[in-house]
Amino acid sequence: MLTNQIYLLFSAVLIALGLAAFFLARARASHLRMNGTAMVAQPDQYAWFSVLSTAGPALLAAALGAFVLLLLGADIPILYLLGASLAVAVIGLLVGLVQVRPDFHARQAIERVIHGILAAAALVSIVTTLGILISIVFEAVRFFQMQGFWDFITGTTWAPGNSFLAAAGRGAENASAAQFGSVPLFAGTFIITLIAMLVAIPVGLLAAIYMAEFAPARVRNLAKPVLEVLAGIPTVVYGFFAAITVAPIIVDVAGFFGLEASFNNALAPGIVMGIMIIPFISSLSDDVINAVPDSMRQGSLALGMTKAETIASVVLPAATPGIISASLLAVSRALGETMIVVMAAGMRPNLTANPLEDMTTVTVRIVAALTGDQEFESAETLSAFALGLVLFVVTLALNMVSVIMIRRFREKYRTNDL
Amino acid sequence: MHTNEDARHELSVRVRDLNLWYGNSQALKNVNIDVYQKNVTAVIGPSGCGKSTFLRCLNRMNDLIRNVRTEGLIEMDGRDVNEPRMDEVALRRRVGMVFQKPNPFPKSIYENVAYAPRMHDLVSRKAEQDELVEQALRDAGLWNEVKDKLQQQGTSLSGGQQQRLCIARAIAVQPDVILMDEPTSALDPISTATIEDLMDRLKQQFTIVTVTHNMQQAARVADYTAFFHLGELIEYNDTRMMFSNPHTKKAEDYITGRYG
Amino acid sequence: MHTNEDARHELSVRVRDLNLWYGNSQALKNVNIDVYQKNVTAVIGPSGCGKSTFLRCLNRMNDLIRNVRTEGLIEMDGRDVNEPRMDEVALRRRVGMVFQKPNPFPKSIYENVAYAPRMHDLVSRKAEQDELVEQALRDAGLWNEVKDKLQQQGTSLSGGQQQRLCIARAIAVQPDVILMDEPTSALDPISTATIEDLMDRLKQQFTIVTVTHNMQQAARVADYTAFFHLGELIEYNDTRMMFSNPHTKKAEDYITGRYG
Amino acid sequence: RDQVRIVGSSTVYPFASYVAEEFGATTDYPTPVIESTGSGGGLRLFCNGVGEGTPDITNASRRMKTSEFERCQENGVTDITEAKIGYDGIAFAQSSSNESLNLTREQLFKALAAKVPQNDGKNGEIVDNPYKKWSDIDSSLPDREIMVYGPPTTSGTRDAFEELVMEAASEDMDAYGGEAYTDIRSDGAYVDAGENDNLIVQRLSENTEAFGIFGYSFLEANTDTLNGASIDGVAPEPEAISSGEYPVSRSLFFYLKNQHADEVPAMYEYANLFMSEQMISPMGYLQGLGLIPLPEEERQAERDAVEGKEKLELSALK
Amino acid sequence: MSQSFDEITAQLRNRHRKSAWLKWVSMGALALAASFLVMFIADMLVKGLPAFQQAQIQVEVSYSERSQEMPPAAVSEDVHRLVSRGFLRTLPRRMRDNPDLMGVTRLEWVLADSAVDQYLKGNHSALKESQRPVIDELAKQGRAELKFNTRFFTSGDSKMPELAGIAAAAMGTVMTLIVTMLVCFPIGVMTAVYLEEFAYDNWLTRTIEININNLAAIPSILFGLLGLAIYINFFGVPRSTPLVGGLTLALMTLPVIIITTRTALRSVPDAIRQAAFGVGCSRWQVVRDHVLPVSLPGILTGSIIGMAQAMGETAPLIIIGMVAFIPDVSVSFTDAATVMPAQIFTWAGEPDRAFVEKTAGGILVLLAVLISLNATAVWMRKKFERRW
Ligand SMILES: Nc1ncnc2c1ncn2[C@@H]1O[C@H](COP(=O)(O)OP(=O)(O)OP(=O)(O)O)[C@@H](O)[C@H]1O
Ligand SMILES: Nc1ncnc2c1ncn2[C@@H]1O[C@H](COP(=O)(O)OP(=O)(O)OP(=O)(O)O)[C@@H](O)[C@H]1O
Ligand SMILES: [Mg+2]
Ligand SMILES: [Mg+2]
Ligand SMILES: O=P([O-])([O-])[O-]
Repeated sequence: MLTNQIYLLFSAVLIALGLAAFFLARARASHLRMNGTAMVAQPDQYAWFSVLSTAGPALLAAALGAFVLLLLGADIPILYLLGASLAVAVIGLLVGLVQVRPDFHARQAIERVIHGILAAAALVSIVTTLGILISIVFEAVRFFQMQGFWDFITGTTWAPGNSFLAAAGRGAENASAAQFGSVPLFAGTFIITLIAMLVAIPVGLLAAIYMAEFAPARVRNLAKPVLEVLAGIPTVVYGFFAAITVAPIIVDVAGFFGLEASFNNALAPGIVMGIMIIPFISSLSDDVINAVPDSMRQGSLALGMTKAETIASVVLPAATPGIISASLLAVSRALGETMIVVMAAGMRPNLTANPLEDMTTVTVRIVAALTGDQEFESAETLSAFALGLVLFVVTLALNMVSVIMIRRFREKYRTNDL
Repeated sequence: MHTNEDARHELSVRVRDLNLWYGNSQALKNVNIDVYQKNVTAVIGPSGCGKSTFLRCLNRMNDLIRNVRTEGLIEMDGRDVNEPRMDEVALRRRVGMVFQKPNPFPKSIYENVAYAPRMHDLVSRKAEQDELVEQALRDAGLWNEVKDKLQQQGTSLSGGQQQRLCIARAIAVQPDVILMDEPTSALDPISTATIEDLMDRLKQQFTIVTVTHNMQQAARVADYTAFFHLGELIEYNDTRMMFSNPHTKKAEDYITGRYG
Repeated sequence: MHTNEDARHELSVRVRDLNLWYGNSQALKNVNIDVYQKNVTAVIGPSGCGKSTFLRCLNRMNDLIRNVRTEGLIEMDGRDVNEPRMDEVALRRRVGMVFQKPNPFPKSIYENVAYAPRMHDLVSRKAEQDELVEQALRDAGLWNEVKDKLQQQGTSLSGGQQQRLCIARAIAVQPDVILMDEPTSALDPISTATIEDLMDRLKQQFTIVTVTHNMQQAARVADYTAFFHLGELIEYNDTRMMFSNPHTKKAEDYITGRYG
Repeated sequence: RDQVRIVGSSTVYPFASYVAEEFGATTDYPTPVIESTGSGGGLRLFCNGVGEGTPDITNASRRMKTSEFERCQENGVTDITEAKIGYDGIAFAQSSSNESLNLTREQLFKALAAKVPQNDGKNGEIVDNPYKKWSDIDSSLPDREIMVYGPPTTSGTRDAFEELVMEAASEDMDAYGGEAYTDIRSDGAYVDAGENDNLIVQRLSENTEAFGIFGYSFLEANTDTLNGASIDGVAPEPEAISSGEYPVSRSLFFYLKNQHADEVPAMYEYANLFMSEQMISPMGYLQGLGLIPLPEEERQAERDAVEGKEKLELSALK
Repeated sequence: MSQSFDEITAQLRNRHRKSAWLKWVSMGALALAASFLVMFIADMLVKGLPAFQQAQIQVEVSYSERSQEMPPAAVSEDVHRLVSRGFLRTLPRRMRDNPDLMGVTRLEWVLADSAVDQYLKGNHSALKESQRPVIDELAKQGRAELKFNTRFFTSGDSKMPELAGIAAAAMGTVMTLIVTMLVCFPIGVMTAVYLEEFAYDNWLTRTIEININNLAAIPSILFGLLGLAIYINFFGVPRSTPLVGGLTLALMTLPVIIITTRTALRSVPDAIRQAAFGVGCSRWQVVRDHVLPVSLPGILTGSIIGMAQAMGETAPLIIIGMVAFIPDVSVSFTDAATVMPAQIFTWAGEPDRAFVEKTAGGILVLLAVLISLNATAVWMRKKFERRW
C-alpha cells in the first residue's frame, strides 16, 4: 500500500539523516577540540544535539501534517507533506552542524529537550482524563436535554421501557412516559458496594493488623503475595463464581432460615466483590500501619502496654486517616466494578434495602444500554453516558477526599519527625 | 572491671555476665554492673559500642528485635528479668524509658500523660487522673508551659518540650527505674540544659540510667559512669573518679577526645 | 568576624554576606569567609547550626533542595558561582564532595572511580582510564587493599574503605576543592584515624573544607577553623588560635564542652 | 479484505456464528468476525458509512427502522440487501418438574402488566396489578406465586414480547378501549434477568416456582430440565412457530452492504451458505440451534433476493 | 510506693487475654481471606479440569466419492450422530488436499460429539436414550475414551463445545498486551521519572499527581467509552482489534505503572543521587546512569503487575467490540481478536451446558498465567531487593 511505502521512505531517509548528523557533528567537534579550542560540551553531546535538531522538528512537522490531513480533511498531497518534512529535517541538520561552536551548551540543550519530552509524557495522563470527559459529556448533555437533569438525579423510578417503544414507533398513549430516575440504580450500586465493604474492610484490616503486627516474617512473606492473587483474579472469573456458585448457596441458606432470596440477589456479587477487594484494603492498610513510626510503638510498649493496647490506642488511631483513605479508594473500585455485577446482579431497578432481593447497578445499566438492541439515538442508550458521567464525578470526589486524608495522615506523623 | 562498692547506695539492678548477640554478631560481652537506686548512671562510649543495646536489656525492649539472643543475669528486686515467668509488660511498667528522639503520641498533651496510668488502672476517677497528670507534668518541669493548652496535640510542642512530655509520660506510671537513651541529642543547647536539670531533680525519686555520647554531659549529670567499648564494659566508676583519674588507657583516650 | 589575613596562603573561595533561607526559616545569616588554597578548613558548631548548609552552598548542592533561596556572593576564580550563566554541573566538577555516610555507587569499585572521569571526557583510552583509577585509589590510600578486587561491588567494602573509595571518586576528576561533610562520623576510630591522615596528605594537592562535630578532630586536622552558631559564623581563625584562645564567649563555651 | 465483518443482534448471533464457523472450516476464506452488539448497535455501526472500518453485514432480530434506513442513506450506505432467515419463538418456560401449562395471552398480560382492569371488570377501572398468584388470575391455574425472569428493556426479546403478548392482549381488552398497554410490572414479580439467558435457565431449575422468558433456542437446548407453556393452546414447537400458529415469534434478518461486494468477495459466499437449505431448512443445522425455519417458498424467495443482491427500498420498510 | 512484680502481673492477666484475643481474631481474618482463595481455586478445578479431556471414539471412516459429497456418509449410520460435525465437515477438504486417501477405509480415533463427551463424563447430556447403549458398548470395547484435549490449547472458539479452544483468545491477549506494553511502559516510566526527578513542585505537577490517582480509581468501563469515542470514532482505529484494545488498556494501566515506578524510584536512596550530583552529573545523567539502573527491577515488577491487571480486564473491551466470535487465531494487530477473559465471558453465556466446563477450564488457564506472572513479580522483588 502506498501509505506503507511512504512511512518506510520517510523513516529510512530520516534515519540516514540522523546518522549523518551524528557523525558529522561529532567529527566537527572533535576536530575543533583537537585544534585546542576549549569547548563547553563534549563531541558526543554535540552529535546528539544534531540528531535531535534533525529528527525532532521533522517528526513534529510530519505529525502536524498528518493531523491536518486526516482529521481536518485538508487536501495536501501526501508527497508534498513527505517532501516538506524531509526539508525540515535537512534544515535541522544544518542548524545542528552550525551549532557545533565552543560556547554552545549542547548538553544543556539536549537536556532541555529531554525535560520537555518527559513533561509531555506526564501530560498524557491529563489528556486521558480530558478524553474520558469529552467522550461522555456530549452524549450525556444530549440525554439531559431529552430527560432533564433533575429528574435523572432525583427520580426514583427507572422505567425506560417506553422510550424503547416510542423509538420503535409504537408508543402507546395511555402508557406512562419513560422515566429515568437514577436513584434505584445508585441505591443498588451503593448497597452492593456496602456489602462488599462489610466483607472487605473488617477482614482486610484485621489481616493487615496480623501481618504488620503479629505475623512472623515467614507468614507475612507468604501471605502478602497469596492475598495479591485474590486481587489479580480477573473480574469475569469472579462474576462466574458469584453467579454459578455463590448465588445458589445464598438462596439455599436463606431458604434454610425461611427467607426468600432471589437468584440475582445483591448479596452474591457483594460478597464476591468484597473478597476481591480484601487484598486491596489489606495491603494499603498494611502499608499505612507500617508507616506508623516504630518510635510510637516503642513509646507505648515502654510504658508497659500490651501489644493489643498499643495497636488499639496508638497504632490504629495514627493510621486511621490512611485506612479511611484506603477504604475510600476501595469504595470507588467497588462502585465502578462491572463484570461481577453484569454476570451476577440483576437488571431490575429495585429501590430496596433487602440484599436478598435482586437489584441492579449503574455499570450493569451502562453495559446493557451500550450493547442492547435499541436505536443508538434512543434515550436509553444515551442514559449510559449520563450514568457514566455521574459515576465519574462520584469516583473523582471520593478520590479527592482520600487524597486529603492521606495528606493529613502524612502530616500527622511528620510533625513527630522533628 | 571496676565496681564502686560505695555502701551509701542501695542496689537497684544487678547485671552479671551479660552477653548479647544480634544474629551471629555479639553486641555485648560479659557485662557486669550494679546500678544503684536514686542515682544517675551514665553510659558512655563510641558509636556502636553497645550502649543502647545494654539499656534495652534492662526493660527487655530487645525482645522486640528479631534474632536477639541474651545470656546472663539481670536482677531486679531479687528476680531475674529474663526468667520465663517474668512478664515483660510488668517489667516495663517498673522500668520506664525515654528515647533519643522525643516520640509523643499523636494525641493531646493531657492524653499523652493520662493514657498509661488509666490503662494500668492507677487512677479511677477523673479528678484523680487530672491530679496525676498535673503532678507528672510538674515533675517534668513542663506544667507551667502547657497548663493552658492541655488539649493541644503533643506533637505541636517544641522538641525540648516534647522530650519533657515524654519524661512526664514515663514518670506518670511511677516506675522504679527510668532509662534514657541519648535524651538530649536531638535537642538544642537550652533544652538540653533544662533536661539535665530535670534529671538532677528526678533522681530524688527515681533511679536513672542514661546514655550519652557527650562526655561533658556525663560529667555534669551522672553519679556513676560506665564506659563501653566494642561491647565490653571497660570501666565503671564514680563519675568524678572516672573523669579525673581513669584506670584504663582506652577510657582515658576516649575521655580526652583522642577519638570518637 | 575574625578573618585570618595570613598572606602565605592564596585565596580559593571568597564568601561575602551569604544568607540562605529554607522556605521562611533562615539557615545562614550574613556569612563572610575566605577559604585558602591547599589548606584544611574545619567547620564546627552545634547540631543544626548550618554547617552542612554552608558546605552545600559552595558547590550549589542546595539547588537540589526545594524552596531554598540564597543571597550574597560566593566567588571562585573571580567568578560568582551563583551567577545564572554558571553551569552548576561544571562547578561541581571543580568542587568535589564527600558525604557523612559513605555512598559508593552500586557498581564495581573500578566503575565507582572511573565513571565521573569518563563522563567528563577526561580520559579517552582504556589505558588512560586504568591509570587514572589506580592513581586516585593510591591517593586515597585504598589501592593496596582493593587492587585485586576492582570488579567487586563498591558496597561490599567496609565502612572506612567505602569512605576512602568515595574520596578516590571525588579526587579522580581532579577538583580544586573537596568538601567533606562529617566524613568520619559514621566510622570506627581506626578508620577515622586513616581518613584524618589522608586529609593531611590530600591538602598537598587540594583545598579541603570539612565539617565535623568533633572538636578534637578539628584541632587535629584543620589549619583553619570556623565556628557556626544558629546560622551565624561566630568565629573564624587559625585552628591553633581558635582552640587556645577563642575570641568569643560562645566559641569558648562550645570548645570546652559547655554544651553541644 | 478477506475477512467478513459482521455485527448485530444477540439473538441472531448464535446462528450467524455457527454459519461463520462452518464457512471458515469448509472454505479457504478466514472465518468471519461476528460481534454481538445488539440489533440497534449493529445497525448504527452498519450505517456509519462505506469502507474498510465498517461492517459488511449486520444481523437484526427486528426489521430495520425507517429512521435507521435514512441514516444509512445519509452516510452513503445506499445499496442494502435484506435477508430474512427465519423465526425466533419466544418461549415461556418453567422447570420440567412442574406440570406443563396452557396460558392465554390475556392471562399472561394480567400476570405481568403494571396496571390491569379491576377484577370484576365491570366498570373497567384500571388499577395497580393486584395478582400475587397465578390462581388469583384464574382458579384453573396453579396456586403458585407469580415470578417471571425475563429480558431487560434493552433486549429485542423484551421488545418482541411486549409487542406480541402485551400489546396484542391489551388491544383486545375493553378496558383499554383498543389502545395498546405494554408497561410491565416492576414490583418484583417480573425480574429483569440480564442478557445472559443461560442464567435464567439455571435459575429456573433451581427455583421451580418461576417462569422464564427467552428465545426458543434456549428451551431447545434444555428440554430435559425445562418445559415450555403452550400459549393460546399452541405449544412452542418448531412447526407451530414456523407456521405462525404459535403467537409469540418474530422474524430474524441480516442486512448486506452491497457496496462492499467487490472488496470483500467472501461476503456473498457467506450469505449464500447462510441461506442454503443445509442451514435454514427444517433439516438444516440451525434448526438444531433453535432457529425456526421459514416456509419453503419464502425461503426460496429470500435466497433469490440475496443471490440477486436485491436493493432494499424505503417503501418496503413502512 | 511502687508495686511489686507479682502485684502487677496479677493485674495484667485480663489485659493479656484481650491482647491474645486480637491476635487470634486477626489471624483468623487472614486465614479466612486465604481460605476464600483456596475455596475459589478448588471450585474452579472441580468445574474446569474435565475440560482438559475430551471424548474420542474409534470408528470406521471410509473416504469415498460419496463422503466427499456427503461427509456424514463416511461413517456408519449408527454412529454418525456420535461423531463431531467438526470432524465430518473437514473430510472433503482433507480428501482434496490428500488424494491418496480416496477409497481408503480404516479405523480411526475421531472426535466425538459433545453429547457423547458429556455422557462419558457423567454430566447431563443431550444424547438420545437410543444412542446411550451404543456408547456404552463402544466404551466397553475400549473404543470410546476420554483423551487429553490438545485442541483446547490449539484452536479458537467454536459453537461446538468439543471443538472450542482458548488459543485464539490467548493469542489476542498476547498481542493486546504487546500494544499495551509498548504504549504504557515508556509513557509511564517517563511520567514517573519526570514527576520524581525533574518536576518542580508547582500547581501543574500537583494537578498531574492528583490526576494520576484519579485515573487509577476511574471505573474501567469508562475507559471503554473513551476507546470508543476517541480511538474508534475519532481516529478511526479499527474496532475489535488488538490495536484498539491495547491502546485502551494502556491508558488504564498507565497509572499503575506510574505509581509503581515512582515507588521504585523513591526507594533509590538519595545518597546515590547526591553522590552522582557531587561528581558533576546533570539531572539527566543521574537518572540515566544511576537511578534507572538501580530501580529497573522495581519498575519491571510494577509493569508485570500492571500487565497482569490489564490481562484480566473485560469491561472496557465489551464496548470496543473485543467480545466477539473469533475462531481464527489472528496474526496482525489490525485483525479482529478477542482476549481470554472475554472468551470466558462469551462461553459463560453459551446455551449448551458443555460450555460450563470450558468456561471453568478457560478460567484455570487464565489463572495459571496470572499466578505465574504474579509469582515472577514476587520473585523479582525478592531477588533484586536491596538493603541500603
Ligand atoms: N537491630 C539490630 N540488628 C543487628 N545489629 C544491631 C541492631 N542494633 C544494633 N546492632 C549492632 O549492635 C552494635 C551495638 O549497637 P548499639 O545501637 O547498642 O550502639 P550504640 O552504642 O547505642 O551506638 P550509637 O551511639 O550509635 O547509638 C552495633 O554494632 C550495631 O551495629
Ligand atoms: N532541606 C531542608 N529544609 C528545611 N530546613 C532545613 C533543610 N535542611 C536543613 N534545614 C534546617 O536548616 C538548619 C541548618 O541545618 P544544617 O543541616 O545545615 O545543620 P548542621 O549544622 O549541618 O547540623 P548537623 O550537625 O545536625 O548536621 C537546621 O535548622 C535545619 O533544620
Ligand atoms: Mg544508641
Ligand atoms: Mg549536617
Ligand atoms: O440482540 P437482539 O437479538 O435481542 O436484537
